Amino acid sequence: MPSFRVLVTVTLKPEILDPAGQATHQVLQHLGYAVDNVRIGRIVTLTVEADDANSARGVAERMAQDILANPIMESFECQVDLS
Amino acid sequence: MPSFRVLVTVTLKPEILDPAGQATHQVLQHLGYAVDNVRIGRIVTLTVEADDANSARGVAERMAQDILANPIMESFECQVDLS
Amino acid sequence: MRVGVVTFPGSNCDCDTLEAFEFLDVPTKHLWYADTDLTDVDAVVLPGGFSYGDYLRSGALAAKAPMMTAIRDAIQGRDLPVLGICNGFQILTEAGLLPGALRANRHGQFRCAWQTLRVTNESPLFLGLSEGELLRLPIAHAEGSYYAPAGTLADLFMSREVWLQYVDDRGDLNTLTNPNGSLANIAGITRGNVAALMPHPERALEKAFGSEDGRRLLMAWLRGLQERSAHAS
Amino acid sequence: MQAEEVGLTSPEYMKIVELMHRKPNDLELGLFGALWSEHCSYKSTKALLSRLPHDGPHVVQGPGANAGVVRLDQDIEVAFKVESHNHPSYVEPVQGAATGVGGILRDIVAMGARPVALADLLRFGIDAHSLILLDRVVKGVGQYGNAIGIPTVIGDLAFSDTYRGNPLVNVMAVGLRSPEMHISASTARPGQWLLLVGQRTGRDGIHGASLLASRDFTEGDDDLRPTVQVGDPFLGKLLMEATLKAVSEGLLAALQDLGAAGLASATAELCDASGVGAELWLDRVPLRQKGLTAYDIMLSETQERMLLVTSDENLSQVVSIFEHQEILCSVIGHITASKELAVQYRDRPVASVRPDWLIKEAPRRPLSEAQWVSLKAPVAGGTAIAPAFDPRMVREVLSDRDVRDRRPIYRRYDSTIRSATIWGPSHDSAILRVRGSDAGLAIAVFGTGRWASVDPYAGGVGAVLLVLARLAAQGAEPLGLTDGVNAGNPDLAESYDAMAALVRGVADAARAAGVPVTGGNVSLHNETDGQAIWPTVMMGGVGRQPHPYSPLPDYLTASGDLLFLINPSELNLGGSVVALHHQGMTAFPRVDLRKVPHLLKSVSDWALSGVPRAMRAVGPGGLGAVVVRMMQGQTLAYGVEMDLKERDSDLTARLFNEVPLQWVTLVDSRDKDRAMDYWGNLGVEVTQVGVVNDTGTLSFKAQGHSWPGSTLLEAWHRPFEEGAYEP
Ligand SMILES: Nc1ncnc2c1ncn2[C@@H]1O[C@H](COP(=O)(O)OP(=O)(O)O)[C@@H](O)[C@H]1O
Ligand SMILES: [Mg+2]
Repeated sequence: MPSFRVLVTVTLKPEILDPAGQATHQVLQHLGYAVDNVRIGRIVTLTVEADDANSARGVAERMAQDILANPIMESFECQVDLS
Repeated sequence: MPSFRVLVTVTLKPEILDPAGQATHQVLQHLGYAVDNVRIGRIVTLTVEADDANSARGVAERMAQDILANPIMESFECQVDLS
Repeated sequence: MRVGVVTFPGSNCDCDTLEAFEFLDVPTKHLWYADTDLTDVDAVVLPGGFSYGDYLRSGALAAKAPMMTAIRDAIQGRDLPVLGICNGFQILTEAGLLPGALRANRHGQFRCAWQTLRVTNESPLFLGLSEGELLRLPIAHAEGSYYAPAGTLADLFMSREVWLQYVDDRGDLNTLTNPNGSLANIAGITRGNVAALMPHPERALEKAFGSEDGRRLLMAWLRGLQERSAHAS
Repeated sequence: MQAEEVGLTSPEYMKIVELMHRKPNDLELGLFGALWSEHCSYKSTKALLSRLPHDGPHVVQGPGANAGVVRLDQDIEVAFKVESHNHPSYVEPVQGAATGVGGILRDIVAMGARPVALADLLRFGIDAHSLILLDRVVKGVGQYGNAIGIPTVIGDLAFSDTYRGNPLVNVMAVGLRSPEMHISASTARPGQWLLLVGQRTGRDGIHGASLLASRDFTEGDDDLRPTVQVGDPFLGKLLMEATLKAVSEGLLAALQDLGAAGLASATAELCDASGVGAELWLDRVPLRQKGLTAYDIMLSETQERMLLVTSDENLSQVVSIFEHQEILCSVIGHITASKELAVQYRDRPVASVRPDWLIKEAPRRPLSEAQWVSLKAPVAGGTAIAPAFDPRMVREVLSDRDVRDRRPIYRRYDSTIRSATIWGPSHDSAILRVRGSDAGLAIAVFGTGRWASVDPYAGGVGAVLLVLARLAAQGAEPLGLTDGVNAGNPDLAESYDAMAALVRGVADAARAAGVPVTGGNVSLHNETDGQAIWPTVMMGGVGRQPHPYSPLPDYLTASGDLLFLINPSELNLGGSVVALHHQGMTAFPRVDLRKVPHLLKSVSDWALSGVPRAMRAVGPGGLGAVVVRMMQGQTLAYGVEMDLKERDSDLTARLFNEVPLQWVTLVDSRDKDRAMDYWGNLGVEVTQVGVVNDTGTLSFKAQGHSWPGSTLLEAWHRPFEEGAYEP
């Protein structure tokens, strides 16, 4: 079975407070960077065996929903490549 | 000045142990997902004001080098879009 | 001899550390992260805690504080002695003032426990702590797993800068008594006049708290300071 | 908007119209909905709770404020309270638990006290999902407590399937203040400024108070779930430091934390307590996102915010303290003499209500004397029948989740920060030194589970007595108690009665012991699909520990010492681990409350007399579990030879009953007569139950059983994922 490289990007929903982003923002500003809207998310990379890219994406999305993201505060995006 | 959306992806270098990735791997395996090489990184998104995309990328890279990633154990990639 | 203790936003062992030195009858000065004035301190302690909530990476945000720039200058300019405890260790590595990095504990959890340590190399920074001596100190951290690339690690050992290692109660190194997955069980290192450790000596000043080895360690550091300043003058 | 949408009934709506002489607008209705909710108004329990004993010689502040306060000595006062965060922790365990810790800490800070200790009291199911929730909750407690730098020094944990859909996450916080730090929410005066400090307001947890806490969870309610509140211990730390600094410099006229129902509840409570009105300018509230309505702003439960009141004269100093820590600090209104809470947004009035309508006029369930009396009625059935003793029971009990070692939990909490913890979570009570005082602080906690399942009254009594027994074992003088009541839907007679009987038990035991209950919390509607949890009370007690630097050991210290059981109980296994395993749920024994003060005093004096070598109160797992736990000390050098006169089922009942007010104490064999005289003179029964030896083994002299300590500890150390040994 071919193996696929899956990349799941998990970000806090926009309305959810992001204390880490906030503190990082504060320090970046102190250092003189003109930045805004700093948010910190997670990126999970893994390889998965599947028949084809489509089913790999299906698995990725199930995993994201199930485990990798917390649906009540986070959203996710999956990207799938042949590895 | 135009504003750019910057995405800095920070990942642990391959030789660095990733306990969170390992724990996630275990949980996924328990649930029957045929996955491997689970690694967890960080993704920092922010907006930055800059003259053009090139200088926005420059700022992003400086921030990443300076603070967003720790070169001893992490590598990073920057992506810049007009916001 | 005056010891400065820095408070970063979110530091939470700063008061314990100040009190520890007061308990040892050492004059202290409370330093604020946003200031840069180090003129009347002879040594600086970076205390434990959660500077900036340990967000992003522990120590990463505090490492950028104006006070850290001043400390870097003073290390380069006048060889300022610095002691980092727990978060202080993390800040020093993030600031590049000590080699290596502190990663998340291998088991992924915060760990609060009593831990036996061995003095691996005698250091002039800690007068009276002799090689092989065992210390019992509390640890309390989530990101205390020391890491350095192979070359750096070898250098640390070669140059006798590996200061403290996690050991079992008999003083033996083994993976079972490694509380966090540190490379080579490293708990503390030194470089030049800078030293740092993950355990908390300021919490072990009196027997009633479980051990007075923290007092021994801090006293050794103070004696080291005195000796070097006597030598210099 | 309809009354039901904010959780109000139609009679309640009619009462509002009557009070206002007009119909409320949507925002006003929302304010009533939140403040008249169970969570804010205690409508079902206020009358009941008022029956708890509140007064005592050490009480500085009883119930009604953000936390109770008792006096440790001339110069130091102790603020303490327990708080629940059950529903939020079920929805999002890490953040739910974390914000629970943050919330109770701000209650302590709102009393002008510096938090010095936390205790977590947890109840979970035993299925795989519950154990995951436990892991996440523990992570959340640690995430906040460790980062803000307050040690978690003690806790309580028990399991039962009853908590599967409604895990309980209660946290107790303890703080210290000097009497000069006295501040409250009741001292605001007209002309003073209202300041909101801390986090920017977002749409966090809106409707949390009115709906989430007032409803029972049913599958498919996802859309009603509020936006998850995220805790920020970093900002929490800065906020705590700045607030305490402002208090210590005498710059604040009044202080109130923002908890359930956010700004609505904080302003209403502050105004009502102070007997003043206020004008609020919501445009000045710093927001985290665009598009928030006045309703959102008033009811948001964004964490890490405090409401300050200060005079014009002190305003700039207060502002500069917060600016120094880079904390947002905004004047959002001023105190008026009008008795009106007038809210403006976008430069026009959007609500006008009287604070006393929101607070004092909240509907309350009455409690008649006859009802109060009936709560003590004995329960029928549920008598425990002791099974014949089987040596395998020892490991069965030690490995029960309610008894086994809690280290996997508490090692994830920083218990030594602040350098004041002399005894931490491996003991039955925590002991802290108190800077500036010769006395230390003893903290003991215990919550019911099995004990209140059949006879809630007996369970409530038992929880109070075990907390006091643990303090007494250290010779600590009890100063006050706090109670977290967790139960089902109060509108269902069965759930209400069970909860009320539990409270009556707490009241009777506390009154009998002469120890006041100075504050607490109630969490109702812990009910899923019509199934209520066992009524559960989480008790916390604080005591004055006269010799903090030399606690009386709770482990074996010398071979040859004699083991005594103080006040051996009747042979009643009711509600115990063994009864549960062998028979099912049975009624916890009722204790004769008349002898409580004498026993507690005698034990406390004994602990201080210098005669005993060690002592420990009997609790879950009974005498058997206590003896094994006393074996483990530093090493396994010592063992115990037990010499019990009971046989067969009586032996089971002797070893494993969990009746409170029993203690195991150790004395040097040369002090045997002194010990017998001491207890004989006091008329308290004691029996010798064993001798300490140096075998590292537990043995039963008459029965010929013996277990190496390592075997016993292996059972006791069983991981939480695994079930108990089955004989
Ligand atoms: N079970 C209880 N026993 C005693 N006092 C209680 C109990 N529950 C609540 N109280 C008291 O009622 C008051 C209001 O409680 P609560 O709304 O939880 O306060 P806060 O919003 O400050 O946390 C407090 O003074 C609290 O101590
Ligand atoms: Mg409050």
